[in-house]
Amino acid sequence: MKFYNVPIEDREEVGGYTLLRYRWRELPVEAGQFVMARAVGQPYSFDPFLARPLSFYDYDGEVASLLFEVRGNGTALLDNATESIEVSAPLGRGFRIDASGGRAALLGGGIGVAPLKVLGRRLDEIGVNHDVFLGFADAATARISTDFPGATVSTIDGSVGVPGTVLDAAMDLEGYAAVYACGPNPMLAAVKRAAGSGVCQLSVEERMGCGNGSCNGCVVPVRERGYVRSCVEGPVFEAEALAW
Amino acid sequence: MKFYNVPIEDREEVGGYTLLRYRWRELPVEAGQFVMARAVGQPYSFDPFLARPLSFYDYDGEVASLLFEVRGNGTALLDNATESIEVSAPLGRGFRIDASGGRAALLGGGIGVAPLKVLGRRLDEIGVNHDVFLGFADAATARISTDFPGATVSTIDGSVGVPGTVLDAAMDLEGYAAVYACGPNPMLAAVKRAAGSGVCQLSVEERMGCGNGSCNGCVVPVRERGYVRSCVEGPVFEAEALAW
Amino acid sequence: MVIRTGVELGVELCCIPLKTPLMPASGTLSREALGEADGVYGAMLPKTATPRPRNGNPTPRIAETPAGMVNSIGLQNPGIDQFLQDLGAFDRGMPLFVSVAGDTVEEFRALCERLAGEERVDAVELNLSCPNVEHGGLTFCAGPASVAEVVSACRAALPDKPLLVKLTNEGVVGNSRAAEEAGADALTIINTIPALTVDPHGRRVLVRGGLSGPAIKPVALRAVYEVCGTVDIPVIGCGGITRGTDVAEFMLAGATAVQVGSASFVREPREILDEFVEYLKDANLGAVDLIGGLRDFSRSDR
Amino acid sequence: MVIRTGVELGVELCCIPLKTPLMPASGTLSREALGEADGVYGAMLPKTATPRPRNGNPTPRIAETPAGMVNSIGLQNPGIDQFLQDLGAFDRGMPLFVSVAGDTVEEFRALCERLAGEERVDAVELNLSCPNVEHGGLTFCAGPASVAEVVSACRAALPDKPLLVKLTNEGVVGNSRAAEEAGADALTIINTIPALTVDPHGRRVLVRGGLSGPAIKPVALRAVYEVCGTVDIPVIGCGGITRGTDVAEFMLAGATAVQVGSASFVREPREILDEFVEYLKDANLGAVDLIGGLRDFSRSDR
Ligand SMILES: Cc1cc2nc3c(=O)[nH]c(=O)nc-3n(C[C@H](O)[C@H](O)[C@H](O)COP(=O)(O)OP(=O)(O)OC[C@H]3O[C@@H](n4cnc5c(N)ncnc54)[C@H](O)[C@@H]3O)c2cc1C
Ligand SMILES: Cc1cc2nc3c(=O)[nH]c(=O)nc-3n(C[C@H](O)[C@H](O)[C@H](O)COP(=O)(O)OP(=O)(O)OC[C@H]3O[C@@H](n4cnc5c(N)ncnc54)[C@H](O)[C@@H]3O)c2cc1C
Ligand SMILES: Cc1cc2nc3c(=O)[nH]c(=O)nc-3n(C[C@H](O)[C@H](O)[C@H](O)COP(=O)(O)O)c2cc1C
Ligand SMILES: Cc1cc2nc3c(=O)[nH]c(=O)nc-3n(C[C@H](O)[C@H](O)[C@H](O)COP(=O)(O)O)c2cc1C
Ligand code: FES
Ligand code: FES
Repeated sequence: MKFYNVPIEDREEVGGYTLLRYRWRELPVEAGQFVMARAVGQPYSFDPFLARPLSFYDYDGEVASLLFEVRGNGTALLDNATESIEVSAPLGRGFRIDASGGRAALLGGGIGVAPLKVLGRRLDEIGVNHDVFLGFADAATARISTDFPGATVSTIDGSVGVPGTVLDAAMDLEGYAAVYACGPNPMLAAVKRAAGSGVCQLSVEERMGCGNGSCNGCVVPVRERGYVRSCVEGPVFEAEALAW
Repeated sequence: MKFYNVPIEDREEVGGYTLLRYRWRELPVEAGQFVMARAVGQPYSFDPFLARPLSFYDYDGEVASLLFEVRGNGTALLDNATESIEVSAPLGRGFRIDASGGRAALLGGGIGVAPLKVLGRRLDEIGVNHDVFLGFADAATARISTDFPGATVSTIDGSVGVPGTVLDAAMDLEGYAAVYACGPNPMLAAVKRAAGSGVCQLSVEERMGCGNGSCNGCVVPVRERGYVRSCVEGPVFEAEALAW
Repeated sequence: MVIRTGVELGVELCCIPLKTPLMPASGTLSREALGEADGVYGAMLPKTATPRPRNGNPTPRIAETPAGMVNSIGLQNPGIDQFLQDLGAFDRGMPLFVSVAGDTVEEFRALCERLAGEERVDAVELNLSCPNVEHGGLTFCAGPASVAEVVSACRAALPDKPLLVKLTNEGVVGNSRAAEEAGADALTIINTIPALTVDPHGRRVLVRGGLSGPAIKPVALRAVYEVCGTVDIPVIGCGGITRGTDVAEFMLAGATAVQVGSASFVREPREILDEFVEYLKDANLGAVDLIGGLRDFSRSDR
Repeated sequence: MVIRTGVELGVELCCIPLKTPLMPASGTLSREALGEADGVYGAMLPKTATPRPRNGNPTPRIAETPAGMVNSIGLQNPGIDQFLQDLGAFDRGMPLFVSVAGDTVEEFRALCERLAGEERVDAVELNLSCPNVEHGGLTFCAGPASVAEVVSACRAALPDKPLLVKLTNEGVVGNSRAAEEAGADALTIINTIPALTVDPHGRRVLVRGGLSGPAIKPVALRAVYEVCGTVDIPVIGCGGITRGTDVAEFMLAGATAVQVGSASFVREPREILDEFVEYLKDANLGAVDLIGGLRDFSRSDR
C-alpha cells in the first residue's frame, strides 16, 4: 500500500472529536470513501504496525478533512501529529448517489457523522434535497452538528435536541426516496429495518488490515455471496445486500 | 529500570554532534557515569525497545548535558526530541579520581570526548592539573574541542591540529601520574600500552540492554574474573584489570 | 517489465530466472493491488487455493500486536475452479507460482495433479500449515513423517514443475529435511507463528491465529539460517520482511529469494526493493552474491 | 512489605501465597536492581544457577529487534555454591524461587537434591531450555520423553518443595503434559524463542539466541491458553509482559501468576503493577477472579 506524506493544513478540536485538514490533489474523492491514515514514524516506526481507516469528512478539491475520535493508540498518535500525517489514496466504494431526485435522509450515529458532510456537499451539487439526522451521546460530541446547518440532532443523555437515538429523531424514514447512514452496526441494522422500499445504503465499520483488499480481514456477510471485503466492495453497501 | 521524564533545557548542534541539556536534581553525578536515555514514546512505544547508554558530558548540580552522535534509530529519535526525553538515574562507576596531585592526561577519541568535560571540571575542583588530548576524524567533529580550552587536538584527515590519532598528539603519556581515556576499544588498547605505571582508567563501550546489571549483556573480560558487567562495575575500568 | 537499476538483482530459483528476489507472500496481495507488483516482484504468488470454496472465519479476523499482527482469515478463497478461471489477472509478465492447501493428503495430491497440466503455472507451493483432518486437526507440518507423506504424494502428481513446500517455524529443521528427501525443490520458510490476542476489557479472545510482521523477523531469520545449514535445496525466506536490509539479511542467512507479506499492508513493496538496491549499490554486490554470504558462523547457542 | 491498594492482588501458587501475581523472570533482575522488587513482586526468582560457574558467551550478547531483543548470555553465573552463598541478598521478605539448569539429567537431579535441604528456598524452577549434552545438544525441551525423564528425576530428588518446570514454545502442549505426568507442580511458559539477528552491513551474525519482549507476547499468550486447556497444574505466564493489561491477558488465558522479563529493562515493574491494579479496580475484580476467566472460547484455528 502506498502512503503519501501530506502536510497538515490545520487541526481543530470540535467537542469530543478532532478535525484535521490536509492538502490533497492526487486523486478524486467519492463521498463515503476512506483513507488508511497514520502518524509519521520518524524514523520509520512499527508501533503501531497498521494504519487506521478513517472516512473523508469533507473534500473541496484542494483540502481533504478527517473527523475522528481518539480511541486507542493509532488515533491518539494522529491526534498528536503537528506537521504532517501519512494517508493512502482514497479507498473503497462510497455512496452510489441516487440522482433520480427524491428527497434523501442522511443519518449519522456518533462519529458516524464523518462521511455525511461530503455526502451532503455532493447532494447539494446535483440538487438533491436532503434532511440530516445526527445522534450523539452527549452535548460535547454533538458540537460537530453546528457544521450541519438545519440538521436534526438527538442525544442519548437528552442534553441537546431530541432525547434518544438518531432513530428517535428520524421518525419517518419510509417517506424518503433514499436513506444513507453511517454509525455503529446496531444502529445500521435498525436503520435498515426502519427504511422504506427506496434506496438504503449503509457504511459499515470492520477492523482493517490493509484497506486495499489484500488481507481479507474486513469482511461482512453478504446475501448469497458469503463474506466480502468491506474495504473494496464497501464500506458502503446496499442495506438489502447485507446478511444482517 | 526507572526512567525520569526530564524537560529539555536546550539543544545545540556542535559539528557532527548533538549537545542536549536537561534539568537534573534527583541524584548526584560522578564523572564517567552514564544514563540510559530514550525519546518519549507518546503514547508508550516499543520501537525501539531499549534505551541507549550515554555518558554525562557535563553536570553543574542543576543542568546535566549529553553529547551524542546520531548513529541509528535510538539516537536519531533523541536528536528529534523537542520538549523532553526520558533518562535513568546516573549509572555505573565513573572515574576514580587520583587526588594525590600528579598531573593527569585526559584522552578522548571521537565521541569518546563525552565524559571528559565533567571529568575536567572535577579535576579543577580538587586542583589536579591536567592536559586534554582530543582526536577526531575531521574538522566537523573537532568543533566540540572549542569547549575544551587549551586542549591539544588531532584529526585523522589532518584538517585541524596534529594529523593522526589522539596518540600522535599525546606523545609522552608515561610522564603523567594519571591517564583517563574514553574512545573506541582499539584506541583504549593503544592508550593502555602507551601509559606508564601510574593510574590508567579507561571508559569502555559495550552494547547495553538494561544499564543496571540485570541482563548480563554488557560484559567485558577482566583478568582472573572472567566477564564482568560494564554497566555496574564500569564503564570505567583500571586498564590493568581489563583482559585486553 | 524492465527493471533498470545498474545493480544485478536477478536470481535463479529452481531453474526459473527471477528478475528480483522479491515476491509476495501468499494471502497478502489481492487482485486489486496487483499494480504494486509490477517492476518490483520477481514472481507472482496469489492466495492459497483449496479444492472447494471456503468462506473463512467470522470477524474479528485481525488484531494488531507490538510490531505485528495476528490473523485468522481461515483460508477464505473461491476454490480451485474459480481460482483458475480468475488466474489471468495474476499474469503480470513474471513467473506465476500457485499456493494450494487441502484437508487430506489426497486433496493435496489431486490439486497438484490438476496444476501439473496448467501451462500458466510455473511452480506450486504447498501450504502445509493447515489442519490435516485425518490426523485430528494437527497441521501437515506436525512432524517429518506427515511432511514426507504429503510431499511425496504431491511430487508424484507434479513431476514436471518445481514443488515448493511452505513450513511453519515449529520443527522446521526436521520438517525441511523430510521435505527435501520427499522430493521438494525448494522450501518457503516460515508461515505465521501460532498466537493469540485477548481483549482484556471485554475479557474475550480477540483473534486466535497466526502472528506475522516485523515481530517474527528474528525467528524467521533463525529458521532460514538453520535450514540452509541442513538442506541443499533453495530456501525462500519469509517473515517480517519490511525493509531493504531485511531482504539482505535473509539472503545472507542463506535464502535465494524472499516473500513480503504483512509489510505490504503498510508500505509499498517498491520502497523495499529500492532500499535493497541502495544496499547492493553501497556494498557493490549483486543479489546472488548475498546468498549464504555471512562472513562468520556463530558461536554456540545459549 | 505491605501492599495496600484496596484491590485483592493475592494469588496462591502451589499452596504458596503470593502477595501479587507478578515475579521477575529468571535472568532479568540482578542483585543491584532488587529495590525495584519490593512491594511489587509476589515472589523472588534469581538468574538460573548451574552446577559449576559459567563464563557465558562473548559479546555481542544482545541485539535489538522490532518490539523485542535477542540475547545470548550463555547462562553466565557463579555456580550453585557461590549462588547459595550470595542468596541472602535475594531474601526480600517474599517467597524465594530458585532456577537451576544442568547439562545432564544427573546434574539437574543433583541440583534439586542440594536444594531440597535449603530452608530458604520455597520452590525450584527447572530451566529446560538448555542443551542436553547427552542428546547431541538438543535442549531438554526437545520432546515429551526428554521432559519426562528430567522432571521425574528432579521430582524424586525434591519431594517436599514445589517443582516448577519452565518450557520453551516449541512443542509446549505435549511437553506440558509430560511435565505434569512426571510430577511437576506448576509450569512456567514460555522461555525465549530461538532467533537470529544479522548485521547486514558487516554481513555477520550479530546475535544467535532467544527472542524476548513485547514481540513474543501473542505467542506466549497462545501457549499459556493452550496449555491451560490441557493440564490441571497451575501455569505461570511469561513472555512480553510489559503493561498491566498484559498481566490481565495472561491470567484471563489461564495463568495463575506471571513473570516480567525484558520489560523490566525499560520500565519500572511497579508501573506494571500499578496499571494492573487500575485494571482490576475498573473491572471491580480481584486478581484470582481473572484466572482462566475469558468469557468465550475461540472458534477453530486458521
Ligand atoms: C471504513 C471505515 C471508516 C471509518 N471512519 C472513521 C472516521 O471517520 N472517524 C473515526 O473516528 N473513526 C472511523 N472509523 C473507525 C476507526 O478506524 C477506529 O476508531 C480506529 O481504527 C481505532 O484505532 P485506534 O488506534 O484508536 O484504536 P485501537 O483500539 O488501539 O486499535 C487497535 C486495532 O483495532 C482496529 N480497530 C479498533 N476499533 C476499530 C473500529 N471501530 N473500526 C475499525 N478498526 C478498529 C484498529 O484499526 C487497530 O488495528 C472508521 C472505520 C472504518 C472501517
Ligand atoms: C557507557 C556508554 C556510554 C556511552 N556514551 C556515549 C556518549 O556520550 N555519546 C555517544 O554518542 N555515544 C555514547 N555511547 C554509544 C551509544 O550508546 C551508541 O552510539 C548508541 O547506543 C547507538 O544507538 P543507535 O540507536 O543510534 O544505534 P543503533 O545501531 O540503531 O542501535 C542498535 C542497538 O545497538 C546498540 N548499540 C549500537 N552501537 C552501540 C555502541 N557503540 N555502544 C553501545 N551500544 C550500541 C544500541 O544501544 C541498540 O541496542 C556510549 C556507550 C556506552 C556503553
Ligand atoms: C492476512 C494474511 C493472510 C495470509 N494468508 C495466507 C495464505 O492464504 N496462505 C499462506 O500460505 N500463507 C498465508 N499467510 C502467511 C504469509 O504468507 C506469510 O507466511 C506470513 O504472514 C509471514 O510473513 P510476513 O511477516 O511478511 O507477513 C497470510 C498472512 C496474512 C498476514
Ligand atoms: C537477558 C536475558 C537473560 C535471561 N536469562 C535467563 C535465565 O538465566 N534463565 C531462564 O530460565 N530464563 C532466562 N531468560 C528468559 C526470561 O526469563 C524469559 O523467559 C524471557 O525473556 C521471556 O520473557 P520476557 O519477554 O518478559 O523477557 C533470560 C532473558 C533475557 C532477556
Ligand atoms: S482491510 Fe484488508 S482486505 Fe479489507
Ligand atoms: S546492560 Fe544489562 S547487565 Fe549491563
